[in-house]
Amino acid sequence: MDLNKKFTPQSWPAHPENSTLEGKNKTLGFWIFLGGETVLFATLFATFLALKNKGPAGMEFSTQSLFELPLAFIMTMLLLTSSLTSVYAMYHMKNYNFKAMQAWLIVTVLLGLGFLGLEIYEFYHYVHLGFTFTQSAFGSSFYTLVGTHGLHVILGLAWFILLMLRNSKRGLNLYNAPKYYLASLYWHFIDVVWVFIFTVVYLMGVLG
Amino acid sequence: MSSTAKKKGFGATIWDYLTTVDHKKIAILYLIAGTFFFVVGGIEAMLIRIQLAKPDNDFVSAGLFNEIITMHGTTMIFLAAMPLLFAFMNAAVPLQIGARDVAFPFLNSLGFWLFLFGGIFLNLSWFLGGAPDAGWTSYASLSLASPGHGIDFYALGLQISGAGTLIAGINFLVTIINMRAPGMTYMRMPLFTWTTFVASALILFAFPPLTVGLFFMIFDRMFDANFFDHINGGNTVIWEHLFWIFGHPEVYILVLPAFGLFSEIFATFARKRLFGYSSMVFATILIGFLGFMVWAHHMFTVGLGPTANAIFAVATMAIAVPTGMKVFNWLLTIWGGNIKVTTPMLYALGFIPSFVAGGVTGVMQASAPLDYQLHDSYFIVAHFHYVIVGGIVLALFASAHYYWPLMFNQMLNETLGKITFVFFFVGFHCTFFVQHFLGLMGMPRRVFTFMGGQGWDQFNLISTVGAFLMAIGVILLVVNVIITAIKNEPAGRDPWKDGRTLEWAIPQPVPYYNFKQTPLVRGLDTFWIEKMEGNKEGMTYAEPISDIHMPNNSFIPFMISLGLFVAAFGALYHQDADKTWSIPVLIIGLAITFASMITRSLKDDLGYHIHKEELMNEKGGKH
Amino acid sequence: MMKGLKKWRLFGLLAALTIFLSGCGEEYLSTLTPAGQVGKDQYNLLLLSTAIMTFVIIVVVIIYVLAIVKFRRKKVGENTIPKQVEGSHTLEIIWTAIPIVLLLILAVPTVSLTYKFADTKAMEAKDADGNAKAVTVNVTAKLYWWEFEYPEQGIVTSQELVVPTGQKVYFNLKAADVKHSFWIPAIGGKMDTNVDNINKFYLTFDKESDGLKDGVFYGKCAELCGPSHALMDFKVKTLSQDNFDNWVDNMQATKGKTADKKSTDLGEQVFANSCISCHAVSGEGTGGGVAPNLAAFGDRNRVAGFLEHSEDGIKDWIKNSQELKPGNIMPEEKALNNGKEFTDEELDALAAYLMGLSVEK
Amino acid sequence: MSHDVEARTRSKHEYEYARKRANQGMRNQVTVFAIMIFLTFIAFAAVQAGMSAYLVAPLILLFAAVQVALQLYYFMHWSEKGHGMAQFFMYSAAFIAFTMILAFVTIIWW
Ligand code: HEA
Ligand code: HEA
Ligand code: HEC
Ligand code: CUA
Ligand SMILES: [Cu+2]
Repeated sequence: MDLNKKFTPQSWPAHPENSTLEGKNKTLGFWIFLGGETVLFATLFATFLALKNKGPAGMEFSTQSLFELPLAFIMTMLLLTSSLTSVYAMYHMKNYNFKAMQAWLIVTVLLGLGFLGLEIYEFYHYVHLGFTFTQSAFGSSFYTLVGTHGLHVILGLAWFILLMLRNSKRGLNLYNAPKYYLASLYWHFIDVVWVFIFTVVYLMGVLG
Repeated sequence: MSSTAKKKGFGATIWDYLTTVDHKKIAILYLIAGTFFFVVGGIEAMLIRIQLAKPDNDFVSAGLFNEIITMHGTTMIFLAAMPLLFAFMNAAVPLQIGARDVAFPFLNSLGFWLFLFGGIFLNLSWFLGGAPDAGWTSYASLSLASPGHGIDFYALGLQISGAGTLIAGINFLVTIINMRAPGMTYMRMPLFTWTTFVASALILFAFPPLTVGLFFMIFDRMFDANFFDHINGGNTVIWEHLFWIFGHPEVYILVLPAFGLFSEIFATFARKRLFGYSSMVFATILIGFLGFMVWAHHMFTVGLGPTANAIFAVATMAIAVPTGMKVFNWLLTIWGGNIKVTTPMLYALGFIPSFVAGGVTGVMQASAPLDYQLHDSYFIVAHFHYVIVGGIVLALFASAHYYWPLMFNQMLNETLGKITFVFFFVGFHCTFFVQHFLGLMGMPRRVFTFMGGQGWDQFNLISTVGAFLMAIGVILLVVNVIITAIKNEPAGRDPWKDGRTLEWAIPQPVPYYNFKQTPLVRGLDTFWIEKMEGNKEGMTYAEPISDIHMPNNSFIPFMISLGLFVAAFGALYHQDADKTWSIPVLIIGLAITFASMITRSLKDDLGYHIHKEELMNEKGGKH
Repeated sequence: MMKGLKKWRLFGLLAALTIFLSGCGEEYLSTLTPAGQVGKDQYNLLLLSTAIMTFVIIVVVIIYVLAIVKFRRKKVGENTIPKQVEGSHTLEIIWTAIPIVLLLILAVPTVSLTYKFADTKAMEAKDADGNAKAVTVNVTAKLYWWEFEYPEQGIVTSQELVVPTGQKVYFNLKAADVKHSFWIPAIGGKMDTNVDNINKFYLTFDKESDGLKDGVFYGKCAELCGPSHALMDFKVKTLSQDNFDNWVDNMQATKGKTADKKSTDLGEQVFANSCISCHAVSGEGTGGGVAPNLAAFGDRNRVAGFLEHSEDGIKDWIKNSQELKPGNIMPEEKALNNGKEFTDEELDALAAYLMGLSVEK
Repeated sequence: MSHDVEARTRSKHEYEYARKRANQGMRNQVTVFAIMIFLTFIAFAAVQAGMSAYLVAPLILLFAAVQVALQLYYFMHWSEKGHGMAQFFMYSAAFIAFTMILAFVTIIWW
C-alpha cells in the first residue's frame, strides 16, 4: 500500500476501515477478540456475584453500606458522553477530516481521564474506609472486576493518545484508518461493560 | 530440512526461524517444540508407570510423584497436543483454502513464541525449587496450600502460553473467514479447515475463563487476595467451575482438529468423498456448542445438588449423538470405497474402535450416580487416555506421516511407519484397557503408590509393560524421521496420488509465497475435481499472475514474548522477602514487552512485493 | 497385520468379559462386589450402561470390519474410482435416532438415582424424645487422617468408621484443611469433603464386615490432597445393631479417661508426657482434634491407616512417621521427646500401652 | 494484498449524497445518545427512589440490555451491513456469558 497516496474527501473510501484486506482482517479480528473479552468480563461478573458481600466473619462492608450513587452517576455520564464524542471522531474520519477527528478524540480522552480520576478517587475512598483488595473475597472480586474495567480504560486512553501522537504528522491514510476505527470500537466496548457494571454492581448493589 | 535451509549458513537459518512470519515455517517451529514437549511429557508418563509397576515401589518419592503427574498432564495437554495440532493447522489450513498466508502473520509468530516461552517457563520449575504438584487441575484448596513456587510457575507459565493460544485461535478464525480463495464457500471447505475453525472458536471462548481463573490464583498466592480463601469469604469451588468451564471445551479443542485430520485421511485413502459432508459440519458445530454446556460433569461429587447433577448429566450424554454421527459417517466413507492401508490410514483405522471405546466410557461417566463410583478412580484415567491417545495422539502420528511430504517434501518410511503403529497401538491398549478395571476395583487416581494384595498388582504391571511398548513406538517414529531426513528424497507434488484438497495441488517444495496465482475453487475436494477432469496442473486460476504482497520478517514477536518471560520471574519471586531484585526484573521484563510493542506500533511495516517478472522466472520454491 | 489386530481386539473383548464375570477385585474394596444398597444401585447402573456401550461397540465394529474386509484396494482393484456418494438422509436419521433412544434408556435411571441418592431429609427426623432417628456421622477429613464424630451418641473416633448394618447411615462431610473425598468403593460412590461447606449423603451397609479378609471394608481418599494422598486410607467396620449399640456404650464408658504422668506403666507415663497433648484416649466427646483419637486404637486394623497393626508397626510409626507418610502433621520422634530419641524400653512400653487401648473386650 | 485497495474516486454527486446520509446518520447517533442518557437516568432514579427490588432489578437489567443493544447497533455500526460475523461471535459470547452467570447464581451454589 502506498502511504504517500494523497486522498481528497471525495476519493477517500466510504468505509476506510474495510477498504484494504488488512483493514478487513483487523476489523473482523478485533470483533472476534471482543467476543473473547465478553466472556472474560462475564467470568469476572459471575465471580463478583458469587462473592458479593462475602468476607471474614463479622465483616461490616456490604454493597449497600459502601456504594454511593451520585458518584457512579457522574462517572456513567462521563463515559457515555465520551462514547458519543468518539462516534463524532469516527464520523470525521470517514469524512477525511483529520483535524476534526483528532479534536474529537482529544475530547474523548479528556472525558475518559475524568472518568478514570473519579474511579481512582472512589477506590482511594474505599481503601481509606478499610475496604481493600485483601480485606475479603468481596473486596478481591470487586476490585478485580471494576479494576479490570479501569485497566481497559487506561489501555483505551493510551491507545488513542499513541495513535494521535504517532499520526499527527502523517495524517489519515488507509494504513492507520482501521487503527482509529478499532480504537473507537474498543472504547465503545468499554462503555458497554460499564453499563453492566453500573447496573449490576452499583445499582443492584444498592438495591441489596 | 527444507531446501532453502541448506543454502544459507546455520546462523542465518536460525535467524530466519527466529524472525519468520511464514505459516509454513511457523508450522515447523510448532512441530519441533511440540515434539520436544511430547517427549518430555512421555518421559514423565514412563516415570509414572515405572513407579506404579509394582506395589510399594519407591522409585520416586511421594512429593516428586505429584510433581510428575501434574507436569505430565499439563505438558501433554498445553505444550504437546495443542501445539502439535497447531503445527498441522499452520501447515495445511492456509493451503487448503488457497490463501497466501494466515490473516495476521505477525501475530502467528507472536502466538508461537508466547507458547514456547510459557512452556519453557513452566518447565524451568523443575530446576528452580520444584514443579507444581496439585494436579493439572490445580484445585484451589490444595494449590493454595502448596508450598514453594511450583504452582506459581504453573499459573504464570500457563498464562503466557495461554495468551499465545488465544492469539493463534483468533488468527485462524479470521484467516478462515476472510482469506478463502474465490469459490471456496463455507460448504466447500475441507473438514480439517472446518474443525480448525470450530476449535478456534472454542479457544476464543474457553481461554478467557482460564485466564481469569489463573489471575485469581496468582492474586491469591502472590498478592493476598481472597477468591479461594474460605476464611475470608472466598470459595474454592469457583476455581473448579472456572477450570472446567475452560477444561471441558479444551478437550474438544483437542479432539475436533483430530477429527478433521482423520476425515481428510479417510477420504483420501478410501478414494471417496467424505460421506455426509454437511452433517459432519453440522456435528462439528453442535459438539462445539454442547461442549460449553457440560462442564459440571467433572464436578458430580462436589455436592452441587441433584438438580445440577441431573441437568449436566443429561446434557453430557447428548454429545454422544453428534459424535456418533461422525463415527458412522467415517464408516460409511470407507464403506464402498477403495481402501489403501497406508501408514496414515492404518492410524485412522486404529482410531475408530479406540475412540469409540473411550467415548462410550465417557457416556458412562456422564451418568452422575455411576460417576460417584468412577470419579477420581483409574476408570477416569482409562477413559481420557482412550480418547486422548486413541483420538488425538493417533491423529498426530497419522498426520505426521500424512503431511510430512507437504511440510518437508519427503516421505516417511512406510514399512517402519507400520511397525511403529503396531508397537504404539498394542502398547496403548495394553496400558489403558486394564485401567478401567483398576478403577472399578477401587484404585483411586493420583496415588504415588499402592499396597500389595488389594488385587491391583497384575493389572498395574500389565499397564506398565504397555507403556514401554508405546515408548518403543515413539522411538521408532523418531528413528524414521532421522532416516528420512538423511535420505532426503524429494517426494514431489501429490505424493499420496489420491490427494483431494487444495494443499496437494501446490508444487513441491512449496514456494514461500504459496500459490503463484490464487486458485479458483470449483467444488468440495477441488483438487480431485480437477484431476478427474484431467487438468494436469490440478488448479484453475482465479487471477493472472500479478505482484504478490508479502509481510516482512520480524524479531519483535520474540522480544515481546521474552519480555513477558522475564517479567514472570519478577512476579513470581516478589513474594520472597529476600529477593529484592524481583521488582526491578518485573519492570525490566514489562519494559521490554511494551517497548517492543511500541516499536511495532510506531513503525509503518508495510511488507514488500514480489514482482510479476520475478514470479514468471521462478521455477519452484527457491529464493 | 490387520488380522493380528482383529485377533487382539477379540481377545480383549473376551478377556474383558471373563474378568467381568468372575467379579474381579477384592470383596472389601471393589465396586464390583457391592455390599450396600447405594453400591448395588450403582453396580446395576454400571451393568446397564456397559450393556448399552457393548452394543454400540459391537455395531460399530461389525460395520468397520466388514468395510475393511470388503473394500480393500487389493480386492477392489488398483485403479477403480469408487462412486463419490454424498450421503444418505435415511441413514442419517437412523444413526441419530437410535443413539438418542439408547441415551434415554440410560438417562431415566440416571436422573432418578441422582435424586434418590441426594435425599437426606430423614437426617432431621426426630423421635418422640427428640433424638434423631437415623445414625449420623460427622466426617472430617484432615491431612492425612479421618475423624468420625457421632453427635447423637457423643462419641468420636478416627481412622476406623464403625456403623450399624441394615439401615441408612447419614454423613455430614467436611474438610479441615484442603479438599479430600470420602469413598468406600464396596459400599457406594463417593462424596467430596470441601473446605467451604458441609456435604450430606447417605450409605447403607448390608454386610457385616466380620467375615472379610481383614474384617473391615476399605475406604479411600479420592481427591489429590498432597504427598500422602495415596496413604490416606481408612477402614470401615460394620456391626449388627446390637453390636453397634454395645460399641457405642463402650466408647461412652471411656468418658474422662486420660493418661497419668505418675502411672506405674511406663507406656502410659511416656504417653502422658509426650502424646496426650494431641491424642485423646477417651472416646467420649466431640470432633475437632488435632490428632486421631486413640480411645479404640487397640481395636484398629492398621496404624495410621496403612501400616501393619502391631507393636512393631507402632514403633516404626513413632520413629519414622515423616518418612512413612510424608507431609503428615505428627512431629518427629525427637520433637516429641525433648530432642531425644525414645529408648527401646520406652518404645516397647508405648506400643504395649497403645495396643491396650481398646473398647472391644 | 495491496492490489485490493478500493481506490475508486466517487463522483461528486455520489459523494454529496453520501455526505448527506452521513449527516443524517450522525443525527441519529445523537438521538440514540439521548435515549441512553434517559435510560440511565431512569435507572438511577428508580433505585434512588427506593422502590421494591423485585420490580426495579428486572427493569434496570432490561434498560442495560437496551443500552448495550443501542451501543452495538448504532455506535458500533451493527445496523450497517457487513457485520454478520461480528454479530455471530458477539452473540455466541453473550450466550456463553449468560449461561455462566446463570449457573453461578443459581443451581451451582450452596
Ligand atoms: C480429547 C479428549 C476428550 C474427549 C473427546 C472426551 C469425550 C467425552 N468425555 Fe471425557 N474427559 C477427558 C477428555 C475427553 N473426554 C479428560 C482429560 C477427562 C479427565 C480430566 C481430569 O479429571 O483430569 C475427562 C473426564 C470426563 C468426565 C468426568 C469424569 C470424572 O472425573 O468423574 C466425564 C463425565 O461425564 C466425561 C465424559 C465424556 C463424554 C460423554 C465424552 C463424549 O464426547 C464422548 C462421545 C463419543 C462417543 C459416545 C463415541 C461415539 C458415539 C457413537 C458410536 C454413537 C452411539 C453411542 C451411544 C449411544 C453411547 N469425561
Ligand atoms: C495429551 C494428553 C496426554 C497424553 C498423550 C498422555 C499419555 C500418556 N499418559 Fe497421561 N495423563 C494426561 C494426559 C495425557 N497423557 C493427563 C491430563 C493426566 C492427569 C494428570 C493429573 O492427574 O493431574 C494424565 C495422567 C496419567 C496417569 C495417571 C497418573 C495418576 O493419576 O497417578 C498415567 C498412569 O498410567 C498416565 C500414563 C500415560 C502414558 C503411559 C502415556 C503414553 O501414551 C505416553 C507415550 C509417550 C511416550 C512413551 C514417550 C516416549 C519417549 C521416550 C521414552 C523418550 C525417547 C526419546 C528420544 C528418542 C529422544 N497419564
Ligand atoms: C502435634 C500433635 C501430635 C503429637 C504430640 C503426637 N501425635 Fe501421633 N499423630 C498426630 C497426627 C496428626 C496423626 C495422624 C497422622 C496421619 O495419619 O496423617 C497421628 C497419628 C498417630 C498414630 C496412628 C493413629 C491411628 O489411628 O492409626 C499413632 C499410633 C500415634 N500418632 C502415636 C503417637 C504417640 C505414641 C505419640 C507420642 C509419643 C504421638 N502420637 C504424639 C499428631 C501427634
Ligand atoms: Cu485426602 Cu487425598
Ligand atoms: Cu469434560
